Amino acid sequence: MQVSFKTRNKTLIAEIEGELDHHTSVEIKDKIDKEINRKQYKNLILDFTKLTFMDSSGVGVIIGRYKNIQKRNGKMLIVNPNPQVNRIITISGVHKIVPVFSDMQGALEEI
Amino acid sequence: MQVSFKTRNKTLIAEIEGELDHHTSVEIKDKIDKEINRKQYKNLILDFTKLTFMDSSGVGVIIGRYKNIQKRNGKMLIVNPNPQVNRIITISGVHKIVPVFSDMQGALEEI
Amino acid sequence: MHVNNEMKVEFLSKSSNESFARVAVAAFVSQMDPTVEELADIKTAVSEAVTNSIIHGYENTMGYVVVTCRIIGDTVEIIVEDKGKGIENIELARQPLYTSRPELERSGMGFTVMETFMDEVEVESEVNKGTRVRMIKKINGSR
Amino acid sequence: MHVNNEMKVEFLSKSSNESFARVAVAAFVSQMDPTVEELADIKTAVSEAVTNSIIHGYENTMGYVVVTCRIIGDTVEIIVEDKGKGIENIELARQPLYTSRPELERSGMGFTVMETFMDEVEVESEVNKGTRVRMIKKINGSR
Ligand SMILES: Nc1ncnc2c1ncn2[C@@H]1O[C@H](COP(=O)(O)OP(=O)(O)O)[C@@H](O)[C@H]1O
Ligand SMILES: Nc1ncnc2c1ncn2[C@@H]1O[C@H](COP(=O)(O)OP(=O)(O)O)[C@@H](O)[C@H]1O
Repeated sequence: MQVSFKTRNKTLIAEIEGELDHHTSVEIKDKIDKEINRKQYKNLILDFTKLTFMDSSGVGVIIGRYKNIQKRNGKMLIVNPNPQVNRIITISGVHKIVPVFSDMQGALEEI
Repeated sequence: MQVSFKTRNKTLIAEIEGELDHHTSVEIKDKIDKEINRKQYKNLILDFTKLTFMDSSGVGVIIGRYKNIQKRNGKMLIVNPNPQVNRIITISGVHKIVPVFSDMQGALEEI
Repeated sequence: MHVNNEMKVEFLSKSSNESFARVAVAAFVSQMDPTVEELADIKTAVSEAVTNSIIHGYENTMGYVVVTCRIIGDTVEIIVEDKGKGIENIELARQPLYTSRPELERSGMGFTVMETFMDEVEVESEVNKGTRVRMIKKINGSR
Repeated sequence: MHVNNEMKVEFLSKSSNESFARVAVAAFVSQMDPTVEELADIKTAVSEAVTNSIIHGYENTMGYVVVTCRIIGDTVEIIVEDKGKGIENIELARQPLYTSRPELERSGMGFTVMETFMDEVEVESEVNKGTRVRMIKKINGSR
């Protein structure tokens, strides 16, 4: 698992590579939270293009970050989840509060 | 596992894809032996380019085919094993009786 | 019913074994020629049950998680067991969004995911004895 | 010695489980960050020992093969056990090219491969009781 960051004005783009389960979630949360606090970003885009697997631990990670972003009156979006990840997002209702975009271009225009 | 065949005059080229262990060896032997008998090939080239794994069961398969080819006064060669497969071939001494070539061109020139 | 093949894997309740459990079950089930989606469903359900044993069953203590896998015709049966603290109210635990550990950012969606991805999910549990989750799925495969 | 992690996998003596055993051990050992070559060595040694239990230990009968894997510091210990027919003369069995089943085109190189790819190989066996192969390898990894 690996998290890498890009920025666009007040938006942090976090690209998560590999698998998001309970084991990796601890490090993922920590890295994203630190980065957001360090530069006081307002919005967060989770780029799931390279995410190969996610279980309900990922739902906790998304909702937790969503709460933080809400406090900043920011927006949060998900980009390009694979079919397995997308099903978890749909089953859990996450897509109703964190919109899902199939490509980064669309997400950046939304923010 | 999959075996596919090509021919060059009296030479049968058997390309083995996947893993060669005790489980898959039965089918691999059977397919190669049937093909050799069907068209009475003299020489055999084992193309290992797509072979991802081999254990000592593969040594048995190679030696067994070598004995059949010897009876026909033919030649047998191995082409392009990966490092793991090559170590099995070396440890077992197979390379001393069945020469190993890094590319098909060289093997075809030898035959 | 005739069991065509069977395996059992036992491992310490370390979170680094969650991915190991998924790979082991997937490698075993792959002999049934499942579709990519069926295999992803199974990996996800196994991940949920194994994670629950590790976080909720054993909390921060060490214990063994046992995953049994049986192929019976075109059906796979997967049992995930722990000898951890058990579940007091199984009906409540299975409700979507219910979690006893919100402070760990658990979503309470684990059982819901298992139920969605598998054909049958049975939960047996006894407080201070442990928990046993039995899941069944028919594999239609790509044939 | 402190065991950092441990798993045990038990499966039927079916030849289709040979690849499953390799994948399960590889998935577990991968948390040690082995090099590609170290992982290939381990998969090959496991394949040899498990195949022996299936072909020689249980011949054509059904039984269970048990593979135990322990991570102790930078060392991995792998034990492959069967309750099959056992080995009468272990010294003879370990000799390169010795096989009791030449009719199956066995090469007699199984033990030699295990010894080459692992740092230590110990064999215990009792006729009609079973066989236990214990292998140890230090993982230097890519770090
Ligand atoms: N193996 C287990 N041992 C003890 N309690 C469990 C176990 N599995 C589930 N539970 C209980 O059931 C609740 C709901 O589980 P689940 O739906 O997977 O959600 P989550 O894991 O996000 O809490 C858990 O919060 C826990 O209280
Ligand atoms: N688990 C086992 N149970 C019974 N006999 C065994 C076992 N493992 C090895 N042997 C005996 O040792 C011999 C040598 O084994 P090995 O070097 O792996 O070569 P091969 O498998 O090609 O015969 C076998 O032919 C068999 O007689």
